[in-house]
Amino acid sequence: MDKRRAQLLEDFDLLENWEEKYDYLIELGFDLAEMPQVLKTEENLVKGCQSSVWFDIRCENGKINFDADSDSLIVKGIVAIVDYLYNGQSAEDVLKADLSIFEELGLWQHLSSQRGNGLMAMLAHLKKAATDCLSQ
Amino acid sequence: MDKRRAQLLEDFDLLENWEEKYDYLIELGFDLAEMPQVLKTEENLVKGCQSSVWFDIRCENGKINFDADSDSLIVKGIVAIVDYLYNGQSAEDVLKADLSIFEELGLWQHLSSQRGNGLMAMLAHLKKAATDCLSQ
Amino acid sequence: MARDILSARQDFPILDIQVNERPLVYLDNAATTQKPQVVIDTLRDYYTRYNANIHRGNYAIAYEATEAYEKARAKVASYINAEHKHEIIFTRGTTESINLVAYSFGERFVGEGDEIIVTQLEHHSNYVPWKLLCERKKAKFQVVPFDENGDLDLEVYKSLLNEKTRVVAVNHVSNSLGTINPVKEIIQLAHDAGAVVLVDAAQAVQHIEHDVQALDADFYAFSGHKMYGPMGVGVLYGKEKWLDAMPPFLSGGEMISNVTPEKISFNVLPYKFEAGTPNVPGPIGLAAAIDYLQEFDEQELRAYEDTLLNYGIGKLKEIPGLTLYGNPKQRSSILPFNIEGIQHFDLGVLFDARGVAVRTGQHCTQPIMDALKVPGFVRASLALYSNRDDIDALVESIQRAIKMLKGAKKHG
Amino acid sequence: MARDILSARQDFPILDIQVNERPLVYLDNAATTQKPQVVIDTLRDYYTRYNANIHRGNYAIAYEATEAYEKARAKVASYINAEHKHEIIFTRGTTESINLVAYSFGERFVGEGDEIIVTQLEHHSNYVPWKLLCERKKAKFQVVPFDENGDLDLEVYKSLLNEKTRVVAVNHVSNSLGTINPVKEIIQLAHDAGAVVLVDAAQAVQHIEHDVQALDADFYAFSGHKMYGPMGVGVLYGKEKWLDAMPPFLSGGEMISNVTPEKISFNVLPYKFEAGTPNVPGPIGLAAAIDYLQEFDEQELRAYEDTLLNYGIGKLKEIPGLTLYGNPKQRSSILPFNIEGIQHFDLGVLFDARGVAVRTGQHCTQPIMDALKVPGFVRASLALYSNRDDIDALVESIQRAIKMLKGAKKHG
Ligand SMILES: Cc1ncc(COP(=O)(O)O)c(C=O)c1O
Ligand SMILES: Cc1ncc(COP(=O)(O)O)c(C=O)c1O
Repeated sequence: MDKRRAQLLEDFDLLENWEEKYDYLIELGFDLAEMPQVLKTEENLVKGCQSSVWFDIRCENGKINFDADSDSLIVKGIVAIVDYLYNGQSAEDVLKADLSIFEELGLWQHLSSQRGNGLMAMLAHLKKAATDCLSQ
Repeated sequence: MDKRRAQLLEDFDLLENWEEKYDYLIELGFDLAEMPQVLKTEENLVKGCQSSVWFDIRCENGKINFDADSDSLIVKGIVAIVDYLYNGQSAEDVLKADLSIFEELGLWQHLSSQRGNGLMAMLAHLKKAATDCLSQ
Repeated sequence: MARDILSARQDFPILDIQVNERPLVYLDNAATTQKPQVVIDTLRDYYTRYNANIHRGNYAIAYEATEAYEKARAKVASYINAEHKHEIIFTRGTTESINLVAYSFGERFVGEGDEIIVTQLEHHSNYVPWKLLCERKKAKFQVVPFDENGDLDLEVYKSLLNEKTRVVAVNHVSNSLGTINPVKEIIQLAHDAGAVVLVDAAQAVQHIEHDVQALDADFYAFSGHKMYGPMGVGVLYGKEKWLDAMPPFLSGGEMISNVTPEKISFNVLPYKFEAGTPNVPGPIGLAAAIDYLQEFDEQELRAYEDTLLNYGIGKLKEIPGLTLYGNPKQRSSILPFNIEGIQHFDLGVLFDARGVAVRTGQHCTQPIMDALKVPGFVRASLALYSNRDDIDALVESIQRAIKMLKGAKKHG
Repeated sequence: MARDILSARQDFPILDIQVNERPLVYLDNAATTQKPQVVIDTLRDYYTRYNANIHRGNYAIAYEATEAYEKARAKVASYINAEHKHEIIFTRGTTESINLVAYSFGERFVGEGDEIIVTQLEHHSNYVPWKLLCERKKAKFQVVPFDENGDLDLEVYKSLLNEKTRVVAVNHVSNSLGTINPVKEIIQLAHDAGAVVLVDAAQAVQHIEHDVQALDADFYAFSGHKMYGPMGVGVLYGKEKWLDAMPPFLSGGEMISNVTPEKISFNVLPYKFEAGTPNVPGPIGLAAAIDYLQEFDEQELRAYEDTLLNYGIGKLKEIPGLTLYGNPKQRSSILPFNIEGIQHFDLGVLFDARGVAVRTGQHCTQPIMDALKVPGFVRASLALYSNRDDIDALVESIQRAIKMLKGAKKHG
């Protein structure tokens, strides 16, 4: 996970300006595995103020697996980072997850000031699933 | 009345600073004819926020006469100016009264910002008496 | 001589900053406007020279602060042509002004079975307080819809008005669609039915007519921060007869004349409605903003803003896949749009990368979004310092964003 | 290293001005404090660099403004040691904070036959809202008297507390007498009786302890402008469990999560209680004031202010004919007095002629005046930049005024 973090930071560092960074985020989003339409249920919806995120989280052999998508391409890029860092990781590792990577990427200001952008909610969902997973 | 106005302005002009001006005002107050204690009734009270003024107004032969007093020596000085300018004047002249003299004396800011200092109320009382006097 | 409007830009220091290595293109003026140097200086002057609590101090800086505050009241009164200066109540903003009326007028004059009419074009601040009042008082909440052009349906309005209608609450300019509503007619009709009208002028007072007596508005609310004044000051105008008849809203210092454990009596207007220490430099800064606005010729200013709006509309309409919302009979300062297949939030974020600031989302007008059946849209909004370069930068940003987002899609 | 308190004076530009050809001696700090340069600069920086409406903008200056605003919330939370940052609600001032609780908590938790206890030492802002709530709800209004020293009579308080008591409202420091009330004990007793306590900390938060958890206060209200911050910003702290259970007060933009004609749902804390565009630079400036305050060592600062207060008390007591009001067990920053045979208003006016600014009158505490049977008095009040020169100038002004007024009397 730490290697992936470092990789992301390095990639981002190469980008010259915000337009390029968003471009990169959007590309990340497109590389995200497609979420099966049937999983985009009301129940899996994390409603943000300006964009929606769908999140289907499963506990499989002590590991957290999920599918996710967003109607916003930028948010989808962020979802892709969460996916890259945490999908398929052990419940223990997911429990330790924090948002500092977004701070380091310089994305935090953008995300934290968008009340209800869903990132905090996403993380809360993941951690809850990890807790449930561990107590099974 | 205009002569009296001019006299006041001239006197005030000679005073060097606010302490001297207040000193002068206080002296004016002491020169004011004493108000008979029996006239200091609830009815004659114009209650300000921080000081009280008593005002007994009478219409006599088309002229406005009054006795007045205040518990504040500074306000009493102001009452003395009102007295000097308007006591014994014709109802017509009193009706034309305004507060511009206090502006010219530089006292206006002090008085206008003291909400309910009673000066406006005093003037209103005088004018009402003058109107009543004329319609008798 | 009135000033040249194109020279206004130089008075706003923030317009010189760089954002993401590009000059700021500020097109979120309906959310809040920027402040001219003279307003910023007025605040500094206040704090460095005569900061004091007002109305009760008998010392020099308190006199000066009180006088400046009360002169500001007189200036606002004359700007909106109120009959009396004590009809001007200073609040924090439009929202507080409207809540004051909903609580205080509502307390005294609205009861069970009464009716209140709002419109589907309202900002939440002129919708929710009335809805909650209706819930408290078991009154009926009625909503006038708008048509496909974004104009209010006056026939429905007329049919809703009846002798039970107590209040009609309507904005003069919609912050989402820019519709200029026929408030004069709306007021006339309401008065004929015996109802009072609150005009939400948050988006109007800085752009179009602002004469409360000509409109015959009973209440008129707006925010200083949307008209080049400081944050944290707003205005409620109310006709003397209503304000006199209404009970106080907030209570405490300043609004009291006598207090004993048995009985409280209240101060006269406007103090009755200004409890507690006010934001003293707020109104003083607002007065400076009004002075500033009046350096320009008002008719010229309106013509300038209209021409610029039409330039923007023309430019946007040329963009393939762009939907411009609303086509009202009269529109002020607002450009609401979406691009087919692109999420509005993404547009906002990408514009920002080029220094272009717009608002995206629901604009606190969910009833409008529900009526249009969209989750949100982009809103660019103009001010007196806006110019064609701003519009051109917006258009360029839209084109870039389309390229990035659609390009990615193909590639993905 | 903490700064030398005597160096504070240089940070306040207004203290350099001349009034009536003499240097300003500002001793009306309980009415409002002056602002250090850093607070004034913070406001200017906001308006020239990142003025924007917050929470919903997705562009750079909106991010910056939002972050600064929310960081200010965190700073206030830590200054008063709140458990959660969302327990901090920004208001216009103490008065609005208290009204919010009286309306919203009162709406939900106070009914007919319930009881509310205030004290005879309260400012009107912590007296009138409760009295009016009692009138609206047919609840009983109880007042705890103070004794000849200006201390609350705790025996009476205990006898008033019972299972019907819903709210106890008390100030930590009296703005008229300077009494430091034993709020910790008052709160403990109230909690034992099942009542909640609102602490009016308007005169306390800048001078004495300010730890809401140590006090176990349910609500805690204060004003930015009395603690070196800007005008137009105040704070309401409330325990999460109460704020969660309370209905919203003002409604409109910002505090809404969903709006349809049928149903409104509200946002989470703290936004539920912050309707409309806030005074964005208010909290940001307040945070700058807190940072400034924290340049000094708090214990040192209290000791400094106490020593100065005692110096003032000693000097005043030497003046023949002077009555100093109250002699409470503990006193903070307030010097209330009258001179025999001289009207308090006259003293204030004559002091001003020498540049000395104090307050005269009732200080929004008519119940105190009624209890003391005086129409009003002079109040000199201290801040961190006050010094012995200020006290000496005050004493000299008193002596001059006595000479002028009594001299005139003889002569007259
Ligand atoms: C003890 C006390 N409570 C409440 C207030 C009211 O504060 P504000 O006027 O800032 O709302 C004050 C100040 O005037 C005060 O001294
Ligand atoms: C039409 C309209 N009404 C009311 C408001 C609320 O104004 P404020 O947030 O300044 O209280 C706004 C602005 O957001 C608005 O555009």
